[in-house]
Amino acid sequence: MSKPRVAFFDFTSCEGCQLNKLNLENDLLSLLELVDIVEFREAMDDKAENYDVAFIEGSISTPSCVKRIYDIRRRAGVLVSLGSCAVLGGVNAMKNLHPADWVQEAVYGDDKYLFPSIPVQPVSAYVKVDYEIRGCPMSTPEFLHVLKSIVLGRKPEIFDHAVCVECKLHENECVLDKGMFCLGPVSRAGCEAICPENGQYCTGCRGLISNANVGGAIHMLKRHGFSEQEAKKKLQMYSSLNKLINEAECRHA
Amino acid sequence: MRKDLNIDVHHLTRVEGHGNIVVNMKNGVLEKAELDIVEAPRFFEAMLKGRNFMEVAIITSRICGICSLGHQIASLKATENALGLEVSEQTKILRRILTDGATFQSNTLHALFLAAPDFLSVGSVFPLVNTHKDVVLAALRLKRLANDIGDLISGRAIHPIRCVPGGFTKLPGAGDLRTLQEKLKTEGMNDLRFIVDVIASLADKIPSFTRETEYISLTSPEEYAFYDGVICSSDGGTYPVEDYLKVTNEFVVSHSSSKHARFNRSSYMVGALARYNNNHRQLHPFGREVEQKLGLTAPCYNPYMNTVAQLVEVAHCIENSIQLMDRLLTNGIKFEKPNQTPSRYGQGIAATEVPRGILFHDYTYNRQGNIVAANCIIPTGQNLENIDDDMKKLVPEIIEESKEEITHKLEMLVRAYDPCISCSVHMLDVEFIEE
Amino acid sequence: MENLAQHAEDLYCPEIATITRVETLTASEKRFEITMPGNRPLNHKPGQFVEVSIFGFGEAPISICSSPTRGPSFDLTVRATGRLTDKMHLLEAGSQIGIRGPFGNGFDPQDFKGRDMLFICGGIGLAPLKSLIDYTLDRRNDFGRIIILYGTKNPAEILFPEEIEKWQQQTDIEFVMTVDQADEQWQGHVGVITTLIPPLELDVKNTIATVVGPPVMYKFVLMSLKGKRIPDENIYLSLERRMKCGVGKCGHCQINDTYVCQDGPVYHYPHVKQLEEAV
Amino acid sequence: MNALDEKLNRFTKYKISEQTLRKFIDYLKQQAPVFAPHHNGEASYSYECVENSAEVVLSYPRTMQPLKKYFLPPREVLLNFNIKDNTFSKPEIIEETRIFFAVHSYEMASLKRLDYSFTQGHVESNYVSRRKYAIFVGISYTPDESHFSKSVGIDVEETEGFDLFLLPVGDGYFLLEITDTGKRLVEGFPGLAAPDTTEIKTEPLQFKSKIKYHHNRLPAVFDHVYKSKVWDKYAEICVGCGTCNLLCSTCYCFDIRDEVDLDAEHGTRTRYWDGCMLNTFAEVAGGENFRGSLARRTRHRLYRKFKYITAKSEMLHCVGCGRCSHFCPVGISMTDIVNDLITDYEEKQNKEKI
Repeated sequence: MSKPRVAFFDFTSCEGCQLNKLNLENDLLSLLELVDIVEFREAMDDKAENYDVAFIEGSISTPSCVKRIYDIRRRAGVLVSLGSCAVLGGVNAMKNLHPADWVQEAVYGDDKYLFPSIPVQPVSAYVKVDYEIRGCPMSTPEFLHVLKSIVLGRKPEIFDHAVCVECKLHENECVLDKGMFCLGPVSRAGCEAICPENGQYCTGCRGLISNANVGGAIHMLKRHGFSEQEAKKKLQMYSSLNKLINEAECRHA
Repeated sequence: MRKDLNIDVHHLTRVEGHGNIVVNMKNGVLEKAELDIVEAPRFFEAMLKGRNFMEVAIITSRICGICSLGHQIASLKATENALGLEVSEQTKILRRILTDGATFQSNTLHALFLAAPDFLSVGSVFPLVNTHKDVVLAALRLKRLANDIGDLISGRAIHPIRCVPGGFTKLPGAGDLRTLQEKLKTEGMNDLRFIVDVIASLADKIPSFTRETEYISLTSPEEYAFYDGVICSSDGGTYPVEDYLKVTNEFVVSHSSSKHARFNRSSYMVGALARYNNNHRQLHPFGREVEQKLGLTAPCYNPYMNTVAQLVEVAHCIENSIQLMDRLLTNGIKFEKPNQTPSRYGQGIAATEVPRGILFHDYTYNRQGNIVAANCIIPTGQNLENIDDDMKKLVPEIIEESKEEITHKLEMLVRAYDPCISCSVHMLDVEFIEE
Repeated sequence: MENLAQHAEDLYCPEIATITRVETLTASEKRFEITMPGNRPLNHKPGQFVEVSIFGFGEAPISICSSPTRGPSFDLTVRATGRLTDKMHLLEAGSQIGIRGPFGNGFDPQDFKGRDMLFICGGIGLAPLKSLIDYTLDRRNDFGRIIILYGTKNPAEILFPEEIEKWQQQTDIEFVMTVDQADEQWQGHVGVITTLIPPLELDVKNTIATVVGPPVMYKFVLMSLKGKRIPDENIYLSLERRMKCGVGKCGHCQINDTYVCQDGPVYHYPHVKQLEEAV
Repeated sequence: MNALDEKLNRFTKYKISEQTLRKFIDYLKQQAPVFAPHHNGEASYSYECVENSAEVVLSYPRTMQPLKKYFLPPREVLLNFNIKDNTFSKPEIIEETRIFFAVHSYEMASLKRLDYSFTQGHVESNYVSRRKYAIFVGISYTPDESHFSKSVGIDVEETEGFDLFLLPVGDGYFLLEITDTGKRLVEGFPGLAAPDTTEIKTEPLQFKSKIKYHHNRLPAVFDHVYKSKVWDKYAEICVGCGTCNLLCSTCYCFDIRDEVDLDAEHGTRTRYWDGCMLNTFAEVAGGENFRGSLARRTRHRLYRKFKYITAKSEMLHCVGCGRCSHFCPVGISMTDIVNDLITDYEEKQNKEKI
């Protein structure tokens, strides 16, 4: 089997996911044995015509982003969206919660027309996405898992259970019990519960588990002393495009 | 003599974020020489609106993956100032070590992985794996070691987890800290010495261009300032951090989705070279050693030398973090509950030196502890006007060279600033109308 | 614990067997002939399954589709639908593959001696039933009538065309086929499988009905059989669940109080009739 | 004297101060690795290998993960394999003596349930190898609001399964010899005085029964509540996080996954704890999910505890440790569900009478 040609592209994002790849110091050489990196703007000059695998970081937020993502999809065999911005819209998408004009004006004042911006969308809103790697930033073990799976020609396992599962496997003290906020019970795992593991609360950077009981989650947070408004706001940090959250109502006092 | 020149580098590589270099000369008149920032604006103000002080650093860290730690530290300091949250000596030491680690990491990444390929005439670090394997391996070890500092103290080098208002949610174990310190002393210092020797042998690849400009950084009587200090200008004078707006004077230009800045002159420079020019007397011995080996002398007006100044800082930061770890280990690491009970509400301003230069965060909180106003001025934004000015001086000086050579030198110039473009478009400068 | 320890098994270690023949059946199904190490027989019962594994691709339970009366190798019919089965479709004869089993509760053909056999197979459900069909054909004199009803979505999905042609020619087998959607060449019956049941003339007391097909099929077939007045105790089903371990530990295949990998996949209908999660 | 006291008084026992008890832990450490409860965070406990006997917590409500983590690890490599040459090896499980110290009675009872689950039908060598030489030192405890083991028939002072047992008395403990193994352990320890002959009198009714019915009646209740509306009531607030499954001391479901190294040649087949409350647990090929709703999943979980395996093993598979309730982020209590079911059952019975 010849080495797959792999490319990385960045859209609207902090580029932390890309940096995470450059932080694979111990595995970088093995990785280069496994694949040919043919395009990676943050780290190299080369450009390629086509790629077996394209990894996309960032969300789509300008007209030029839209053109570029269509173009990449055309050239790519497998397309993988990488990180919360690409998969969910991520923190960028909180912009959509406010009137577009207000946002533009708030930053650029009278010069707002110089920099066109459209509502933030995940990559999948425009093109077919084969696999998704969530997280803010993406976790490198999961990235390697997906890459290895693609090299082997198998579907990667993508988890659809709550962060609580991994948190309990690590036997971390429950942050809710410590009086902190937490979205772990309804947020998707795959991160090895890294935030609770470090004493911090889960911010839900991987979005919600499918079939999530959002009303139940709000009820849960109220039980732990947080207001419904606060619960919703925190649920929206990464998942502001999730209709379940925006339409959720907690039916329990 | 060349009369016309058109250069358009679309999406400059090996920098963080999207920028284009556009140069336009017609009939011997330089019409345009500028760095266009085409990165999509991200509107962090929309994200911060109404957010609680406990969340603010989590969000602002997402401004930039490269400088996420710097943003967190600046953000936490601003929040603590606004809410009157005192932090312990231990927290300050830990944050200083993190700042050293972040500078070590980011400067290493830039100097050895993004800029160094220029000195060896290759397009990326990847071909060097075959031609200069030992150097690449040493560079990788160094970068890993730098990330180990972030991983150990903040839980994760990118978008740190443990740093919260008032302190840390979890502390490193003394054993782990000792192991890391030992590694810095041996492997870290050895690898850096080895690499510095290699870089020294390539010194002639650095273009000899100079343009004196204004250099702005933090300064402190106690140390080579990163974590704390007052604003210092090479044109003279120091200013309290609270007066940052008088220094930065931001303005919008049409070719950049990031705002530009200027102070005493048409532009100023921030970052490793600015810090070095202002604070070089406070370098630790290991920093001095590298400074001498690489032939850097203050004041230095060659922006290409920013990369060299970064390596000097790597040495300084390694030594500084070793010393700070000593202090921690001598005092003993004690668990402290983060102080998160505000004693007041209002405005808080903070500045921190991050790898690319001085960073300002400025928040105002209401009595619920929610953000009502936020401003954030990023180093790359402050450098943009200076880059344009450099290009305007450089292009006529090298106009007789081939177009490829000119393009290459311009790319190297921009890269030398280690611009962090996605950062630069995430400015915050807004007052929210309270609902 | 000490005396139990004597019976402890390394339950999760496969045997490395060899694929000795690969036959493409449809666009998504292939038949694999598997030979165990030393060419030993698998010693399975019709209706049992094995856990097939390919290192790096995991394991999956797959029904054995050949009769123990033929062998020593055995056949697996595999639809490419997942991580393991997709990979398996890329393997050629001579490739190695991990096998654990046989597992589960199969059919006991002895119990059906002298009875009329009615096989109702939907789609890939023909594969597990084929092990019993072949068994009854190899012991033809032990059984009464053999009636096979076979339905697929469309003619392109018909499995085992060679066998089917033989069955159609054999006078001692009543074989009827239907497709949900015909194509231009199709001249046979069109309609869902349940449409084949009402016209049958059966000695209902003496008929054993065995049903295997996709989950949606069971409810309707069982209703039709009831309409035919076939007693519940004459009906057998084979259920499909995600059996990860195959040995009654992992819990994935549990339906109410029964483990499909232990008590099934072949069930006597009265056993599962009351189980809401079964069909 | 009640039956329990009578039983306890038959064992040889020693009076031991807390200080000597910690020396006893040090002594045990010389014989074999000792595992005992430790602080893990602000108000959380976990079993850990004892490094310093002073850090062992003797009085604790419950650890987060149950003792099962030592017999069925949260993640366990089943096989190491090589993709290229199709070979594999099973990691060796060292069959060694391990001493589990300061274990509560419900925990011991849960192991009895796990013993059943891993040895009925096929006997699993991985489990048996870890379990075979385990030694247990029990300790009694003061129940908190989530404990309900008494309601499922397990006394705080239940000694079954233990080799030694500790009963707090005054400022120290009674150390009871339960088995010959326990006796042998005590014999070598120089810190003990002669056996103590004081009569043990346990305080009766340390905690009220929290389930309305005697545990013997519970399977019968479950015969009638399959279609109860109680399931929907709890499904509305349950968020399906799976905590109750993962921390349950008798749950043992698992998932198996293959993971490959970066060389694309070596890899491992690993099993992980899994749980029937998780959305994808009962999914089959083609995406059909036989327990797609939280109500059905909650019902399945409780039926597994009170009916399905119970019918075969003749033991309730809930031991009343209270982990599912205590750690539930939503605050769903197992006893509340069971009591609601009993109410439902009673209403149904009454209707039938009328």
